[in-house]
Amino acid sequence: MSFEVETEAYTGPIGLLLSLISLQKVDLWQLSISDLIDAYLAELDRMREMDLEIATEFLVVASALLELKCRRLFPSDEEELDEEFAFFEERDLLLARLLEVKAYRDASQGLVELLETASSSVPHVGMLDEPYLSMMPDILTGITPDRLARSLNRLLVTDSPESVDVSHLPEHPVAISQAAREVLVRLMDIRRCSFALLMESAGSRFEIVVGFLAILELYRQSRVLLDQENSLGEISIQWASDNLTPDEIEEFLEVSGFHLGDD
Amino acid sequence: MSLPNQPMLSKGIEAILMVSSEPVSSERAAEILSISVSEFESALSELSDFYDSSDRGFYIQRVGGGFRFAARPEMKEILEKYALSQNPPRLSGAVMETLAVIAYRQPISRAQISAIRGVNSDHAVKMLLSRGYVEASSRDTGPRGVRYLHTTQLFLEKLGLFTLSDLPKIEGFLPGPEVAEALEASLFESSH
Amino acid sequence: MSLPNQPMLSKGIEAILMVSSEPVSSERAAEILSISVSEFESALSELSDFYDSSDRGFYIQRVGGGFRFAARPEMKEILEKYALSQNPPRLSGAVMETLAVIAYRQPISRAQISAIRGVNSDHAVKMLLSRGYVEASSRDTGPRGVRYLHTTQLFLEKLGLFTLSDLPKIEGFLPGPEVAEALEASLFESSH
Repeated sequence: MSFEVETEAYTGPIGLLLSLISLQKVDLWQLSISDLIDAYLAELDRMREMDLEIATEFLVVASALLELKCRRLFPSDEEELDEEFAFFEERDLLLARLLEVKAYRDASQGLVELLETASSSVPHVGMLDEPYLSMMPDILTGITPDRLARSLNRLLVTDSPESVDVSHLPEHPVAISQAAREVLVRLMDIRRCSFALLMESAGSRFEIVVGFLAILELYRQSRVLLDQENSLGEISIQWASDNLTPDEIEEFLEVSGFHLGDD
Repeated sequence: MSLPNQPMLSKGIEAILMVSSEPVSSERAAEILSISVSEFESALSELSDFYDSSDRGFYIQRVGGGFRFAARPEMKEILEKYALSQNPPRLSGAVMETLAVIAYRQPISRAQISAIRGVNSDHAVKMLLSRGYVEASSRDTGPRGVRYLHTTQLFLEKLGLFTLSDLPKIEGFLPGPEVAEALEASLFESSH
Repeated sequence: MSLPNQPMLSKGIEAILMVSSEPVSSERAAEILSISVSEFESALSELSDFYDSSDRGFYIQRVGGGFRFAARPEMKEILEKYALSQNPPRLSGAVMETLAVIAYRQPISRAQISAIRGVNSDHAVKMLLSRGYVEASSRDTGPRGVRYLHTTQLFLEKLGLFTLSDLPKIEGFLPGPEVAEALEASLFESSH
């Protein structure tokens, strides 16, 4: 059972992408991935059975779209490119990628046929008898117990612990100690401030998160008081330290271990 | 060294093929028989013709960079009765697709495979490794110690190929202009 | 049931002998070919005579209660050169994995090994038996007379181990005999 989408020109996994885009009249650039998932789930529901192959096809399509959307959302430095030109470039990239995936998929069918044809030919597996057998070089030469164990581990360990690739995450120079220092310096003057106001100058969500963590840490050390009237309401932050000079703040930060968060 | 006469030569070839557990290359066989590769190949092809014309139940199969004896495919029925049709479970579409990517793009890293297929392919790669169709070679090691995968001798044998260049050309699988145009048209429409 | 004509019969015998890894008994071969044992034996002896008279490099050897193809003893010189030209010694991944399964889960039957590995392991086992790294013990005999395999003293020596308990610990879970048998049963079902 396969998720066959029938269009006039094409049937198959890439047709899935196209039909989802065209049948729903979704503009590729306005496409909401959640709409795509809804459509997909509706299709699954219709089939009443989860099919791994179909799920895989869906993921291929969804990841291609996500990649495109990401490129759209985060233009490169050379974004002064003509809008239309950029569009053509993205469309061609998607096209090339879809064609490549389809080529490998069709080629795999060719490999299946080769396998099947070849399996009808049963090979003769000969073996030398003694005394010739013992003349052959020993096959365990260079095999260590560790290699043996590794071989078995490859067979048995289905979910080998893999490290999560975080290379796509931006490296931010924002450290909690730095944020805490800024919060303290500001509160020293104005004594009381809302979280929103404090984060006004934050350039990214990441900085806001760091700022929030810094305030939580300051609260834990009783340097500030926090107040929030209702859930999701405004958070108010109040200075709870005695007047400290910048030098004293520096010293406090040292003592409180904020410097450890640096780098 | 004198050249063995023809019957002696074919006897030698038969003895070698009979004791081999894997395909024997022309180079190795020629060396054992103390003849040149071309002499070996012509003797082998004569022997192969003899098996074909005398309608034997076996033949000389050219596979995996060498030669071996194999039962003729037309004897399938008898071999099935002999319970040799113990084919391993079929590989799923995802695994076969991964195998195709590796076969045509080797050497290639796991990450590159996943990038091409658009999905994590580690499970499929593991399956292929355990079947012995692909292996991670230490000689093909990329930056940061990334190990590259390539197909094995067993892969060639299982597919009945002599060398990798006998793989069907990938160009043959590239969708034709109609498909590309239809795709392009749909992409174009949907985005405008 | 009609008797296959003579050429067809010898073709069948050749195919069976060519793919057997063990000597084939007359009874088994006759059954596969749907003929009587005496019909099989007379066809076999005719075939055997043909190999002798046409001076082939192999012959039909009567051994261990059955028949098999073997290289002619007079090919001694070539077989020696073949044995010595085997280089580089390379333990295939399949054989290594099979050896590892036996080492860590002994005593274990062939079927259990195949079940754990997910692929038929008979050839790998045969290779290991022939090299003396594992052996089938008569003391470890399971239900239905299944013989269990275990590693030998030679295996320990080759790996530089004093006892089996010196093997490195493994991370994964190696299925016990019950699980391996259940796996085996399900594999068997799914292939029929």
